[in-house]
Amino acid sequence: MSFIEIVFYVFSGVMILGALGVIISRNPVHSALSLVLTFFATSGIWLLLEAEFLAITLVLVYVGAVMVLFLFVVMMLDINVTKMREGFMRFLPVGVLIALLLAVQMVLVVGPENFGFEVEQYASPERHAADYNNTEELGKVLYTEYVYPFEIASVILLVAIVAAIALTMRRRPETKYQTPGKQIMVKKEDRLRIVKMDAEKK
Amino acid sequence: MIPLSSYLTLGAIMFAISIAGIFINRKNVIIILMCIELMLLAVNINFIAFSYFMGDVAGQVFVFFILTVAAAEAAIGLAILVVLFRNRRTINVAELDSMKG
Amino acid sequence: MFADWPLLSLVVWIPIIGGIAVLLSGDKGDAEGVRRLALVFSLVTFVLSLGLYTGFDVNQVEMQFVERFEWIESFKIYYHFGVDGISMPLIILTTFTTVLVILAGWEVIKDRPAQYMAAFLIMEGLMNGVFAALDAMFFYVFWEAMLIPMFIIIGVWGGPRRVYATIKFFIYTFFGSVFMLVAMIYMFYQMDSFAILDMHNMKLDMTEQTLIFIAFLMAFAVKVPMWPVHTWLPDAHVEAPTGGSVILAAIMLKIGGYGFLRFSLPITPDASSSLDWLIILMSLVAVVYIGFVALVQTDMKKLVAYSSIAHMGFVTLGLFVIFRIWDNPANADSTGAVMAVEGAMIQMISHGFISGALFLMIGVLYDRMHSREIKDYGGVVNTMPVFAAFAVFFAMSNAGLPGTSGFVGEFMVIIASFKANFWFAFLAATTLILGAAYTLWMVKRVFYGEVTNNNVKALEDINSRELFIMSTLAIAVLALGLWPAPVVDVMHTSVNNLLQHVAVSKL
Amino acid sequence: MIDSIIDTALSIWGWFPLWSQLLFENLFFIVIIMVPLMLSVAYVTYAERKIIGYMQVRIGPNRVGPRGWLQPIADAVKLMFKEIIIPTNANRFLFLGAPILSIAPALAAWAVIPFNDGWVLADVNAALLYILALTSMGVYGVIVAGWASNSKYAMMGALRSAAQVVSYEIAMGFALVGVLMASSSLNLGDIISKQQGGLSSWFVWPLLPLFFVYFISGVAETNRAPFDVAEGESEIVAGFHVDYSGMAFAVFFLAEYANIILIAALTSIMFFGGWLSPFEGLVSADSLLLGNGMHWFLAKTAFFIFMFLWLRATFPRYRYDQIMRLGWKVFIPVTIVWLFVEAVMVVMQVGPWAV
Amino acid sequence: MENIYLAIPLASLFGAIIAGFFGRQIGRIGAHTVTIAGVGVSFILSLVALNHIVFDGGAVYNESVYTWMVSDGLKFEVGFLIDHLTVMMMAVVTGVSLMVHVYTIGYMHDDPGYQRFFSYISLFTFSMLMLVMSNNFMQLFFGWEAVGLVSYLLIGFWYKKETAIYANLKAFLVNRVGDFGFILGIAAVVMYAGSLDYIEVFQKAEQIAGLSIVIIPGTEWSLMTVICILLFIGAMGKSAQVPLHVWLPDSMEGPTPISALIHAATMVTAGIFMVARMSPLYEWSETALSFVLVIGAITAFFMGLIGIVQNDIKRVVAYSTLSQLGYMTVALGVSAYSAAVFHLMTHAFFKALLFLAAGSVIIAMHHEQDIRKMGGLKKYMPITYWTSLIGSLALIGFPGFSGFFSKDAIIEAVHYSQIPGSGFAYLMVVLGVFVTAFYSFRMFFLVFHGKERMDEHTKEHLHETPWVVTVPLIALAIPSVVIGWLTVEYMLFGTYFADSIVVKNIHNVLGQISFTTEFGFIEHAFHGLAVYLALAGLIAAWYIYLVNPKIADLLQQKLAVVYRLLDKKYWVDEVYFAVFGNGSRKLGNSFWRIGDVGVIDGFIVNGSAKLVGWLSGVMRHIQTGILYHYAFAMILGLMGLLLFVYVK
Amino acid sequence: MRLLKHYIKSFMFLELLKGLSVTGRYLFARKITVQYPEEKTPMSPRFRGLHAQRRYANGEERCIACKLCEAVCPALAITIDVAERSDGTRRTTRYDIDLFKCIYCGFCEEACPVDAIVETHIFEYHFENRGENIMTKEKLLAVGDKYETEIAACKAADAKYR
Repeated sequence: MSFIEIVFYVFSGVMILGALGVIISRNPVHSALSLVLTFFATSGIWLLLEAEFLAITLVLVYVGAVMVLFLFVVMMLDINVTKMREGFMRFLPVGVLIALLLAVQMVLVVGPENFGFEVEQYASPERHAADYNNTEELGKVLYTEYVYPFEIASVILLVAIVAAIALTMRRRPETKYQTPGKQIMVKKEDRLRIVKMDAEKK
Repeated sequence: MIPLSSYLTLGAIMFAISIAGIFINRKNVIIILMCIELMLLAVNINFIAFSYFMGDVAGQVFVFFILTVAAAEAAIGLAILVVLFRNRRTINVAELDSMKG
Repeated sequence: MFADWPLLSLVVWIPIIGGIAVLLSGDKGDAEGVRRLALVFSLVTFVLSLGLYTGFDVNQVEMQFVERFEWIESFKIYYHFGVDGISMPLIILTTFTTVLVILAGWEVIKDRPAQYMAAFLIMEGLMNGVFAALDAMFFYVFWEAMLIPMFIIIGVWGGPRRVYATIKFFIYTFFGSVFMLVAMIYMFYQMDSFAILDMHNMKLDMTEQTLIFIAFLMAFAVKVPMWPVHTWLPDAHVEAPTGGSVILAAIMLKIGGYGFLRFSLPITPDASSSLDWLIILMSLVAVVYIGFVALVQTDMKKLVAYSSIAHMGFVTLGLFVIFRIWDNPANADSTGAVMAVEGAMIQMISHGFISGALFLMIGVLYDRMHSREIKDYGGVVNTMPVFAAFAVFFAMSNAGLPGTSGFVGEFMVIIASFKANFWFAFLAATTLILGAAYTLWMVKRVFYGEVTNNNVKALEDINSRELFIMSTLAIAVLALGLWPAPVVDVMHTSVNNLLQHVAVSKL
Repeated sequence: MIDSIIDTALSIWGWFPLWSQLLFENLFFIVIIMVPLMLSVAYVTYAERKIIGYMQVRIGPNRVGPRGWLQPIADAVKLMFKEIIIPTNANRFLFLGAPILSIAPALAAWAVIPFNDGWVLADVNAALLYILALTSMGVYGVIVAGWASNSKYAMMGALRSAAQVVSYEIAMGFALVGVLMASSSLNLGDIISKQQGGLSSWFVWPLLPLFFVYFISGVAETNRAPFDVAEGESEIVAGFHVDYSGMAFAVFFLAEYANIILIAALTSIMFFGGWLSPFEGLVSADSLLLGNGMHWFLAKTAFFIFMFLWLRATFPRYRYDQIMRLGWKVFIPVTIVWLFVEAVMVVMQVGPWAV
Repeated sequence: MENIYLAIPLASLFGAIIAGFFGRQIGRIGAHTVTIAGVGVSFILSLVALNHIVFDGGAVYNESVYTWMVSDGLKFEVGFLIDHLTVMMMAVVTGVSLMVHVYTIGYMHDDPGYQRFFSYISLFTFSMLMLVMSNNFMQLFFGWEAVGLVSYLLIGFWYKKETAIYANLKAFLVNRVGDFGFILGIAAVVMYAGSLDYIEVFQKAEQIAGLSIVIIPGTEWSLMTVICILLFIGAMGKSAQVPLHVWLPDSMEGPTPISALIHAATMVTAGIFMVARMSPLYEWSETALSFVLVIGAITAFFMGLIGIVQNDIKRVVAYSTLSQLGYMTVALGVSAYSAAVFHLMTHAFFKALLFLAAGSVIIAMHHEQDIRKMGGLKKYMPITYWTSLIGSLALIGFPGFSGFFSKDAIIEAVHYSQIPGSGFAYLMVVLGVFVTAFYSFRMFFLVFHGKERMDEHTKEHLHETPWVVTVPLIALAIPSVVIGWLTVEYMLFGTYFADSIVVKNIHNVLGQISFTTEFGFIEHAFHGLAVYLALAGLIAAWYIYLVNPKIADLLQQKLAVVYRLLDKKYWVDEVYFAVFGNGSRKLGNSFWRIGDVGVIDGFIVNGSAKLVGWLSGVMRHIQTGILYHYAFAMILGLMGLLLFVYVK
Repeated sequence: MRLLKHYIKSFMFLELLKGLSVTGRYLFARKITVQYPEEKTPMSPRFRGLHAQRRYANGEERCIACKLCEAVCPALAITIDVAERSDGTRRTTRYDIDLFKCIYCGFCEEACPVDAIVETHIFEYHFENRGENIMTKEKLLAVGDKYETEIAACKAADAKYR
């Protein structure tokens, strides 16, 4: 068993454990953290596959941003955990059965033989030289061949930003807000009115 | 070395787990969202594995896009969830049935 | 003077531009200025549209004032305008009516006058576009766009149930026109052109014709409206503001009749011929059935709305009775078809004046009393003698009194339908009785008698603006009734041409 | 004699399998980096107290050891011996895991920091990304700590802090994109080598706005004053670590200071040429003091650490909404604008990017 | 001459327009001056025309004034056909109209709608002239409807009176029923003759007579019969023949001058005129003539009977008018068109006279119309008394008076007629003579003789009416006496109508009358039954109402059933109201409530909305809204797909 | 223009730099820290530290149990019980000051008609057991006895200002 294999199996194990943790842990926070763990492990697997850029991006985007968001939401929402767990045990056997069935089916179907190339041929592609820069390669493809999809993806993200903000932003009418800019800009005339009055006559 | 099928099997297992997750955590939208992320991850593993074994970087490009879309999806999904919770004080799927007659 | 100008484009776009200008000038400031602006635009359009009449060559068979530019090249959709003797009078009717409607809304509309005026101006342009368009898609665009201002007019300035009415109006009309669109697109794929005149000449087998005919029927029957699909009209009328009712009755209904003439008859002559029983049946039902329904209405606007339906029954009857006229063995010289169609045309124009006038009158009353219920009135003649005189006059023209325009079309259609079948004429002629009954009964209950309540006692007679509107319409009604020849003459060539075309089977 | 000892050692070394050799090697280097780092952290706390004291016309710690030199040691000893109190309803596992989550990325990031030409633990191509990824990890410690404490103050502090960190990460990332564009490499060593040519070649000049953004974001990222609302005493006592004590607290403390040093080091690497001498070109690169060398890197880093302290001594704390506003509405636009300007310059071949 | 012909109607129209639009400006005097001037001009010019055609032997004028429109080869024109029939009608119309104008000055003296009234009657004169002068069916129809309009306006002149506005609506609607037939008749004419012009149509009459028409499948009707009956339905409406007579008595709600002018002298006779004008068509259809005859006979007798029990002075005269119109119709039915027209003319004068006299009485009685509250007016209003007597005598056909000639001619014509139904008709008209005399003099005696039953206040103010009232009375009384003398021979038996009325030889009943001179007539009368019946009626009335008034009450009690039948006018109004009025309202309501609101809106429109709602309800059950159901479905699908791929 | 100036100012960080320069300057300023245990700052005669009760020179306690101090104490820290002594004089049997309550305002000192209760210069005191925060009469008198000379000196120094 080579070092690489050890790494692979360790990461795979962590990954599967993490995934299981996601789905069976009692507490959504634990689920989220398990998911983080899974992402880390996945990132490791991807590094094995020489996809450094994506591996790091996975950590950066998912672990650094998306999962934080998840945790935020999980923590902020006052969720009744026990209620959420109702039926868990009842559906567990069915779920496991289905998962197993599906996994078996997929393993059967997704085996590399089914893709028209021999196992031997693709078993171990050449590892790239040390000066191979995955980021650069990806970038070259991304900004030439896939430049329009890339732009579309950016637009999707923009839309997602706008949508998320639009969905969650609310101004509570009962809350009073300050507008410091206006406070600073206020002038004497805005607040004070000098009224000239005649002296009162007896 | 590790053959392609190992990666694919890993992906399949992950996928199955996430489907089981959706199935047994049927009430908690957040977990369901997480399971969807997991599913996408499983798919991504396959993509990258194929990309590596076929020596074609396009697979990674796809993963890139999937990540983008998944991030967007998560952001919007969670935003919806927050709004939902704000309005209904619950995220229990079983109770979110106001669209049902 | 205008002969060389692109008159059709002008009468379509000037009001639309004017509408936008009015809209931009806004509701914040000077309402009077806004009204004046709207009036100026409508008057300019009216004057320009008169140029269509003066420049019209009555002997020319082809379309006149044709303008044709590429619009959407990939679908061969053209910016294609042109008029013949069928559409030209309707355009003038539109421009004329809009002037009056704008005048009618002068003081009455206090809520957002600019938007109100703009809606009418824009609608005027769109309706002119409908009448002038010679490209089916172009036509369709105007056709549908027209709904929007109307929708807004009823929905914003309408009565208490306006939402129901607008939705009903919209769904009804939209439901119909979708089928028309399908038919147009089908024909486009058959012959690769959207030009209406090309459609007239395309070969279609019987099944195609029948389906296309039914599709067009759905659109136009709703618009006219014919009997079973008429129920949107009373609701829309009742809820619409006065101007909306006027435009609706005076012009929009005519678009259905125009559609039959421009599309159904020439494109699907054989289907029209084989399905004419349906239309005739529906028309006669409209005349008789709706006549009775109108009799029992308690709401003046509803009554007039139902009377519109009955009168439009004459239009459809006149348009589709032609096949029976040709086929009637007893009708030895086979004439009468032209008279039927021309009668229908005249009926459309006349109905434009009369129903417009009636709705305006109800508007005048409504402005003062804020009620349309007949029972709230009584003895109005005591306080509004001049107005009552006009009321009786227009009521009489609605009842088809000779000497008014209401008579001409009815007379021609009855005579022509007699040539087809005695019973057609018999049922059609019942309108003489029913029309008089419902109209005059209303007049009796509203205008005659002692003053019934203090509201009526407090009424003031019409002011000079209203007098102007009324007398303009009265003159128009009288002129058309006493000498219809100028209007009929412009139609002859086109109608003859159309009927020659219709008479030839496409099979 | 010495040779034989070395030979023996090497032969013994050779008996180990390759992977364990690698492991040991790496572990050795890690220790080499970690120990001074930990010491630095300890003495940064000392420096902080001292410098702030000076700026407040005091003299700071001066009792433990001469002039208080042993103060950090004393503190460490004290903290080590303090009881770690775990609140009854806290989530024990996460409560204890949180400090580790906090410090791990702070330390792990050092793996790619080049101290001198080639003196780097892992010469990763995507080092910049790696740095970004790891800095973004730091927030987990905060969130988990806040949540696991099962306390309102901690939770509020954690949410604030996390939101702040996440927000500023974006500005920071954008600032780094500027650097990336300037150097057209993600490798930190390459970035430094691109800045060769003396003071005037440093990226700080063309990227001045980005530098400011990066540095201030760094301050915010580490929850340091004036952005330390997470532990705003007057509002929420001490933020996310209000329930921590003893060594658990100490680890948070360590993480914070490790992060400070990391940010300072990165700033010096990315904008100030790392180990490069400012006098490059003026004097020979080989000259001991004025030539390139780790001492420049350390000096620059020290300066930025000092900047941190200086800022803390100078500025009052921001209000929370102002912080967020600054991050989202000022820094991100500024970076985007500057990136745009930079992109134009790159395309037009203007400035230092003329390839 | 053309300008004169054109000026005749336009002069009246001019007056009407001036008085109508500028009534307020020109004031009362201005209004009546201008309208009287207009009608006067019309009258004088009519006389000129009469002179021109009748005495100077001028050519028949048949020209169109302008082409209204041309459609499908059919010319719609406005034009004049001026022949003997027309000029006579013109003269009568303008003459009576002039009298009524003058009379109105007195009658409407205090009315606020003074100018309006003058405008209306001038307009009426114009319309009536358009009707009679027309040379085509369309213009005929125009005039036909226009007089109907003015009639409508004038019946409802006092628009505050509920009965008046009820009456005018009724009048218009009943007339419309007639017009309904009329317009169908015109349509038939157009279809088969291909023209609207009288002369052209008449030329084709023979050709048309040979055709038949299928109206109800399986039955074939003579086309001419259909046309003629349809046209006659129009005449029935306008001339108030039996089923459509109900409007005329009610029309007495209008001011008396118009009762005289429109509802006695001119407009109601339009139907008679029309049939006479259409004689070339009617001659071709015996069935139609028979129909006309029977209708006329029924009207003549039964409407007269009602007159006996009426107490309203105007209503008595109105029923007498109905009855007399029946006589005219009978004359038409037996092809004695000239007799009908002749009676029309004489009737116009004496009936107008009677109405105006009644009006005079009404003025004097301060608008009290109940004859039971009158009596003994003879000494207060001598002129009215004597003119009324003349009118009444003319009406009952007292030998020598104008009515005598015309009525007797009709009776004789019926007597000689071979048209089916003429026997019945003869009975009716002869009995009618008695009835006529009875009710006429019942009224006459009750009003002018006997006890003075009015209250004291009225009595104190009783006096003869002013000259504007009495002058027309006298002016009408003169022709009532003499016109028969002057014209009977020429009009009935001479060639007067030769150019306008066509009578087939077999129908020519007048030709069979052997006595053709005035004196011959009178002499012959005493050989016949009619005169004696008339006298009997007169005497019976004298006896019952003047000598022994108790008999009246006694008869009323003894013949309670008959009295009630007559008093209720055979319940025709009630039946009509129930069947047509309420019936159509109920029908309309059910159409509306069930058809429109129920079926179309409720079932189709809202029903389809409900259907959509129901369908969505069904779909909604499938769409549980629960995420894991969808997820489960997706999983199952995925498994299925995988299985499929694997197996494949 | 104002706006432009404002923007230039804020983009140049002028205010921030000004602030930094202040702190930077003070970094090098002479430190004024007093090395406390070794160095002490001078104290006012009016310094209000730990309480004490004084005696007359004849050894008789000054306090006459008038209770004015108890009344005036804003923190209600003083509790006094009174009894007549055998010689008929009025004296306290209990005079407790709760140092946890006391705010060292010095009102008791001002209120005292006989200068019995005073506040000394002692400020470095501590408690080792629960209950030591209550200064009983005995403790107070003991403090007074111990520092009588110092107290008297302070009183004398301050006397001319009163």
